Amino acid sequence: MSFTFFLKRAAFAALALAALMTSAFFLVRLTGDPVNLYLPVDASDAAREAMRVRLGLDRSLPWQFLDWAGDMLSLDFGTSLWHNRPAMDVVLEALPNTLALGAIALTLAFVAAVIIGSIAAVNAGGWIDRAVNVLSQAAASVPDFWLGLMGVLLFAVTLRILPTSGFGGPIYWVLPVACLFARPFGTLVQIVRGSMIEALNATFVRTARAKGARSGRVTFVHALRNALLPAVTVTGDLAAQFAGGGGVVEVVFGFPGIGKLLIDGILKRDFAIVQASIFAVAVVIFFINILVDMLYASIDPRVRVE
Amino acid sequence: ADAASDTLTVVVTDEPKSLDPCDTDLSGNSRILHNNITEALVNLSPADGSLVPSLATGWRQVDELTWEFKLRDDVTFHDGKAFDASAVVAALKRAQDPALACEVGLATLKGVKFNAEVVNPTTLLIKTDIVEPILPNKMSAVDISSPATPNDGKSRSPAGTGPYKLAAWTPGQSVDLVAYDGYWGDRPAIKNATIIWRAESAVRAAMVATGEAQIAYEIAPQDGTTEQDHAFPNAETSLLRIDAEIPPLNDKRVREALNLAIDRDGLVGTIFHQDAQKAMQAVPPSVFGFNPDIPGWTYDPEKAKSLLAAAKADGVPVDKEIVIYGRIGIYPNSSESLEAIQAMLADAGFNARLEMLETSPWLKKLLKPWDKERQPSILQTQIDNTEGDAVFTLPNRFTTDGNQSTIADAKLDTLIADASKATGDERKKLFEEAFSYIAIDAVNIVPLFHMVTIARVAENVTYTPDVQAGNEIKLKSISYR
Amino acid sequence: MIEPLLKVQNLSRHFGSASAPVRAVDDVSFEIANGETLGLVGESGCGKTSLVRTLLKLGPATSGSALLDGVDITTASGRRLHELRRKMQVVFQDPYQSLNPRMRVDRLISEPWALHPGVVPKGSWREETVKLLESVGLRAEHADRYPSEFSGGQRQRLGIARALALNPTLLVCDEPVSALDVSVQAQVINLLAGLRRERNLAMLFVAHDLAVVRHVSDRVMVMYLGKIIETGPKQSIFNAAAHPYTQALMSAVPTPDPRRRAQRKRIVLQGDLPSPANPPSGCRFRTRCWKATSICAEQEPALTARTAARGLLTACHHADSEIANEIPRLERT
Amino acid sequence: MTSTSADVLPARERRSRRILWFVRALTGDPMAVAATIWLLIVALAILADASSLLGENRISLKARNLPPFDFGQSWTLWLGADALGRPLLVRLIQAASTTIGIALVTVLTSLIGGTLLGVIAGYFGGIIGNLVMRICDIILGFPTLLVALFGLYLFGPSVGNLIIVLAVTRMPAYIRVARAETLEVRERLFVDAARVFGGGPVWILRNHILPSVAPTMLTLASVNLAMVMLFESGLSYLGLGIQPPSVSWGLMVAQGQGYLSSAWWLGFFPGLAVMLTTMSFNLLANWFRIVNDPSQHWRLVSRRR
Amino acid sequence: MALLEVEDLQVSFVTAAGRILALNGVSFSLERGEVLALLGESGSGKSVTASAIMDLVPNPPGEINQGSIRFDGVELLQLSRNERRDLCGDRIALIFQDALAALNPVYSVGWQIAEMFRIHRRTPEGGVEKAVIDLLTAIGIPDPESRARQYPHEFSGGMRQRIMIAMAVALEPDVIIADEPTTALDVTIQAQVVDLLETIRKRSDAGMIFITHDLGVVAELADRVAVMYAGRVVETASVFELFEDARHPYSIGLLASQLRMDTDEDELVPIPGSAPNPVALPSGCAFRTRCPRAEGLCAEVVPSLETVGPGRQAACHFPVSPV
Ligand SMILES: Nc1ncnc2c1ncn2[C@@H]1O[C@H](COP(=O)(O)OP(=O)(O)OP(=O)(O)O)[C@@H](O)[C@H]1O
Ligand SMILES: Nc1ncnc2c1ncn2[C@@H]1O[C@H](COP(=O)(O)OP(=O)(O)OP(=O)(O)O)[C@@H](O)[C@H]1O
Ligand SMILES: [Mg+2]
Ligand SMILES: [Mg+2]
Repeated sequence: MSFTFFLKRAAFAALALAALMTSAFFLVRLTGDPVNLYLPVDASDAAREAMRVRLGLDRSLPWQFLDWAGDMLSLDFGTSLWHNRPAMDVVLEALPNTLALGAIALTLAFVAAVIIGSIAAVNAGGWIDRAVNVLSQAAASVPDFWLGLMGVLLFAVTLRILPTSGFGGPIYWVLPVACLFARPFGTLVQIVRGSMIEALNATFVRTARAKGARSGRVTFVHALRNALLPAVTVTGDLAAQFAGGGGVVEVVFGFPGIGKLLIDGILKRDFAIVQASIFAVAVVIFFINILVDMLYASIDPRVRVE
Repeated sequence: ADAASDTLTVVVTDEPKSLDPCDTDLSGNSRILHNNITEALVNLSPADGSLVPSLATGWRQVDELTWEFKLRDDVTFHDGKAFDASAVVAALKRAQDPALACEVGLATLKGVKFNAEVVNPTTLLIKTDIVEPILPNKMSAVDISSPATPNDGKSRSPAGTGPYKLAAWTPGQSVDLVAYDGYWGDRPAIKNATIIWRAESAVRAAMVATGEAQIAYEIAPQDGTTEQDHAFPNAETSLLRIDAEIPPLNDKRVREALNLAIDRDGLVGTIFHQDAQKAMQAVPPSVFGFNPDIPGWTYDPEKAKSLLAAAKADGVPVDKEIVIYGRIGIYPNSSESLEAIQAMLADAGFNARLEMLETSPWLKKLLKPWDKERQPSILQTQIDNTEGDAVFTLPNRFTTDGNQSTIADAKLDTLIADASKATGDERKKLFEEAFSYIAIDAVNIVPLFHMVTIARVAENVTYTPDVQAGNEIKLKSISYR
Repeated sequence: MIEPLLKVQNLSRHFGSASAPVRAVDDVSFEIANGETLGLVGESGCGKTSLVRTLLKLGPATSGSALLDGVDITTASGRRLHELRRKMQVVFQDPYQSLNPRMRVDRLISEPWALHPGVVPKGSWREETVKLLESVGLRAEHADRYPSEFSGGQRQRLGIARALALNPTLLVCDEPVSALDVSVQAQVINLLAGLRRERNLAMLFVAHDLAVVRHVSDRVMVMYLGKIIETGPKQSIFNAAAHPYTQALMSAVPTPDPRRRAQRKRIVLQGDLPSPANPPSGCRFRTRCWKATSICAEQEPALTARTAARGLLTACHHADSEIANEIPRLERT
Repeated sequence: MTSTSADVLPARERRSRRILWFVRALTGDPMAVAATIWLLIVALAILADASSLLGENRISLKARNLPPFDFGQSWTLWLGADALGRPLLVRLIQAASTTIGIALVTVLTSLIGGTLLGVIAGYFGGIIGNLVMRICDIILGFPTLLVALFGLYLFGPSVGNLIIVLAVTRMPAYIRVARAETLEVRERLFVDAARVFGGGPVWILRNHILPSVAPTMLTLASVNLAMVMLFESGLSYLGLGIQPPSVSWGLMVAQGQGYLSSAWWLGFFPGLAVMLTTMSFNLLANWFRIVNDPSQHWRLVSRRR
Repeated sequence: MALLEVEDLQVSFVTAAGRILALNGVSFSLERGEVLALLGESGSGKSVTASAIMDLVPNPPGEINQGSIRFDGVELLQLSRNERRDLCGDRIALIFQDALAALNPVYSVGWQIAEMFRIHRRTPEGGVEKAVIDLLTAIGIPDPESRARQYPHEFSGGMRQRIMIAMAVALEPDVIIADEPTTALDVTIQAQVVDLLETIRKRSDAGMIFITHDLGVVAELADRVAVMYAGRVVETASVFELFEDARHPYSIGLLASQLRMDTDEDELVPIPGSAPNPVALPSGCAFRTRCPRAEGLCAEVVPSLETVGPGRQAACHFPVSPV
């Protein structure tokens, strides 16, 4: 991918980001005023008004917007009401956790799905295929939060081999990763299996057989690379979703990631946090998309034409 | 945890919002700070609510508007600054600084101007602009932080005089405390304490079971059934606030019927913990001004029906839909309790609909101003009174000007105003009268229970939570067996 | 002189940006008289379909005009276009794609009537459908089936029946038999020839198979890279073609007679069709032409009569020169 | 050549043959059979509930958290009772109507809206098309959960709003697919043919494009049905979706979370129901795809020999 | 003994509509250095025959029910999977109709040709590279070094087909099976490709099965012809005999319906009707419903492939008598 192409995309993404942030600005403000949440119920009206003035919420929305836009341009995302700290600091603490969690779960899911999906496709119609099909459908259909709760019940509360929740060493990652793994895994197996079956029936695979290639070579050299594209696309989409946080799963496990931060931010009307998170997530998604495109081009030369 | 028996892990519901000593009105903050990191001039006795010395050794009322405090002289803050009268002056000033919007200033100290003067390093005068008969009680909520605490924003690294100092606050994960070597009082048995937070009661309970934590607070009743679970009254009273201005709820018979329709005995021991006390008024018995003579409501759906019928005969629109506004997670099982109550009201002939709200919209319903055209409603709420005096409960909720008050009754207004200014037995009598008036004449609440909190304590730890455990973890009183 | 049915003048169709256009059809002029069949041949990608689509107003003309009965197709719109559409119908190449697989035959055939109310009253649609089906050799009960239930040849008959529904005066056939099986091709060609006779249809018959064109056309037009390089009556083209490309094209068609394979003189062209986005200068065929000289690179040959053959117009500088005996064969490596 | 010219069957016969083929194809896939049975059970349960055959399920605090599999009790209590003593089975059935009802209405809304918008954007392109696609991009730029959070906070968590929010967040997927399909179908020869006959845009959209796009959209919808159910459950779990006293499977899991260690069945069964139903929809969608793809037919029939 | 002998081959497919006998007893043989044209309409089973020889019949849904395929005296159907694979590409090569689909889109053309050597030979890498360049040069690709690094989509249709040919002949196989290698090409390109194929084949004196439905190409190229109809070989003859003196009514019909450039006769005689539905083939002779000579017997007895002259056979109860 050429540099100018990258710049063009970046410019386009910046425009989209501006639109996104603007809509986010108005949307969060429409969710209501944080003042009541941040003052004791017994606080006086004067105190409430004072806080509104302090936060600039007394001014008309267009003025607030201009102010905010100015801050944004100087990359000032404001101070978190709840954390009493610069919002971007808080976001940047949470983001790596989420990214690590998503990356681990997705990588595992992708690798496992490619292997298992390929095996199923090679044995299409056989009992292995059917077993894989049922298993992956189940994995694709399981609500992640429920899986999390049941995992806690079984492994933490009953068997006591894993911690219930929290954040720390590798052992704390097992259950959250497992929960986030399930659905991508199920979906990807289905996709790999489908595109592998298609690839295995493609004429070029028949060519490879006619050339005398044995089944391992046919499957993993000729068919797989062609079958990978849809899986990469879906993984990219999933990665973009995960960048927004493992949402519910993070809540279940009290995992300090961006998803939990966002949900808390909205519950607590912490505008700065919400906006900073959206910004950070959008930037991450931009890079994920670039990465996916690069992967795409390296897998399929037909995509290289800009 | 057993290996490092000088370390204790406590699990609470939420991460503290700040660790600023002037925010100790938030229980999440004060649990970590109060009497662990920072201390106040006086403490309230958990037994009877009486005042006991803390950083102040003695106090007296000099005149109507002036109190004098004698301070300890052997105390230093965690940051090495000496504790003296000027530190108290600074802390009090900081707590009332409108720019900081301290919780203590906005709630406990609200409406009164406190001016402190240094007499000498161990003597302090506090003057008020109006009569403040319970000034020492209020001072029990004002934690004294080091004079070096910055004034331009809330602090995340408090320095106090308490037995523990802050070791680390890892946002999103934990707050770590370590025993302070220079503490003026007895050395605590536990050297290191870690406070972590989990939103789910079941998880918190499980963590003590699995050894991930030694103390877990706010266990839901269904989990709080083992030997390790201790229930303690937490100074909260749950109730339903009736919006008595909107028909049909403006008819007293209808409001009485609401009270009669609820089977409090059925709720206790199931949805509410069995140690919860049926309430007749808005404050628990430990509060100064509590009226023990108010009769409790008995469950009598038949009578409720007949009251409704009578009201209906007089043209009261009793069939109008009444909304029950609940708040998600206000206490354990809060929505179950309202589902049950809604069913009970329906059985008694009410047309009630339940609406569960998240905190922010719920606050909109709780606080004035309200829409003129609003639907008749009752609102789930709970009132806490840790300061131990009725004045912290009544004016805002039951006077015409109160920002959460659904009642506008001149007689009650004067009663409460007089009581607030009075002292001693007079004060007590007037407050009792006010509570009785609310419960029997005004009937604008459906009192439910004086609530309990359940804490789960690991078997190898000695700790018995008391009535103040909702707001403090007295770490220095805890030890391993 | 009577006006021709279709008169195309300097018609061009370019794709892509104006700065670097793909000249799919470049400055093409021809005429079709009433009842006449004009065959159009050319290699894949030479612009046949683009020309057809422009004539059918499925895409805009870049420049030039095409008058059908005196009305310019390229500028017509609204009612006038709608009227034009009645007179001019099309049979597409791919019978599998040109019939909506989700429509039953009766609906497919009556679609033109629904769009042109008044041609056939709704009450007699069924009757007329059956008549049309029978005229293309299908049966009445076929009206209730879906296209997928027909064979390729039958589908192409459906396509023809539908094209005839509005009783057009000009039928444009874009490779109507290329996708069909050998034995079926003959059926469809016979059908088209018969219909043409019965209805006095004028046809523009596009194909890349010279044998097919030879069978149906009165006149033939050869296209190369967006240009018409030779045109003339069938006899002249097939017996006295003067353009090297036409000659090569004809010699490349294999003859189904094994006895003759030894004596055949086959011209095997070198290389592929150049890109229409960047055509060679001068004569477009020069890059593959064995007669090419320097003039071919400099000057574009005009389409004019260059030999004695009756009515034959050729766009080649060397049309009359006799260097054709140096016909190359593919190098044997 | 796919000719079947030999014998012409009357329409009715062909239809019944087709039905027969569907039945045969279904029995060729045991998982699809299982999925069908499960969905039928769910549908019957919903019907029974709607016609109030199950009777009332009164709160009975004495029966609070009654454990499951006590077959001595009335059958409604075989899956235990919930925190208010209501039979869990009956609650599950009530929740089924909400969960599946919401999923159906949502999918229908986004299917119709998304298809129309996508087809229009694809067929006309230009400014309208671009505008539609850019709005899609923005919606997709927000994490899905966030759009839902915003929507529900803005408009309050009611069933209607939940449906709107879910439909809006799902709509871009439909728009994109419908647009892509339209771009492809638009170039098909039969569309050109219709234009040569004089068909205008509306005619072509209605008679050619929409019917051609429909099968893909329906497949997408069937997969989305499952996704929406999961999503609604997730939102209800966060306290944003269905509010008590209404009940949905997701909400039941959420409420069951408080009883994780004291009454596991409260959260277990509704989660299981979500999973089985989602899986059934997915399996059937899968099966449907194979049935409609002749190149995969052998999967369904080969084992019948 | 012939180089390749196919006898009574039967292949079936399971489809939604029912079981299809794609091949219903196909027999023919191929000598070394001979070009055998497999002629027939679409769906007559030409490609399936090629697949069966190359062990490419997808299973499921396809299955070889009976028959034998002998190559160089070895019964292929009795070999193991991997033994068959080793033969393919090395000694028997296949060229597909649609080169764009048949080349792997994600690997460079050079890589795909080189793979032949990697699979079957232990040629050192440098040698492989050289061999690839030589092959590309041989098929007339200009600038072979850089073209070898390009991908199939960067080539024109004719070039792609030539690359397919290069790949097939890379190891100088004994038998080349070309499945309609020119059908998708223009006449001018078709001439290029046919020329190339003949040149290369002659060089190694390989036998070739040339699958087509174009009588012109057959006349140009073939030594012998096997005409297929509905999964059977209905006639085999030398190319001259077939064009001048076909015996089977279907062969005759096919010849009559062919458009030709060399005669001016105006009326084409198509075969009436259309190809039979493979699920419900007519009883007896599959062609009888379209056959002008059909009689009662044809509906009852399937005609077997009988010798009707020296070196030629026909499957017809009432073959056209010799001229
Ligand atoms: N929509 C389009 N955009 C850009 N280029 C096009 C378009 N349609 C056709 N072309 C180009 O115009 C040229 C002529 O194409 P056209 O389809 O008219 O050829 P043709 O003679 O009909 O070929 P064939 O025999 O393969 O049908 C080709 O080079 C093609 O790539
Ligand atoms: N994978 C398959 N599944 C089902 N049926 C098949 C399959 N492959 C081939 N057939 C059937 O076998 C028969 C013969 O097909 P084959 O491809 O050999 O025809 P062909 O003579 O090569 O035709 P064409 O000229 O179109 O290539 C056809 O009826 C076809 O439908
Ligand atoms: Mg064309
Ligand atoms: Mg074939």
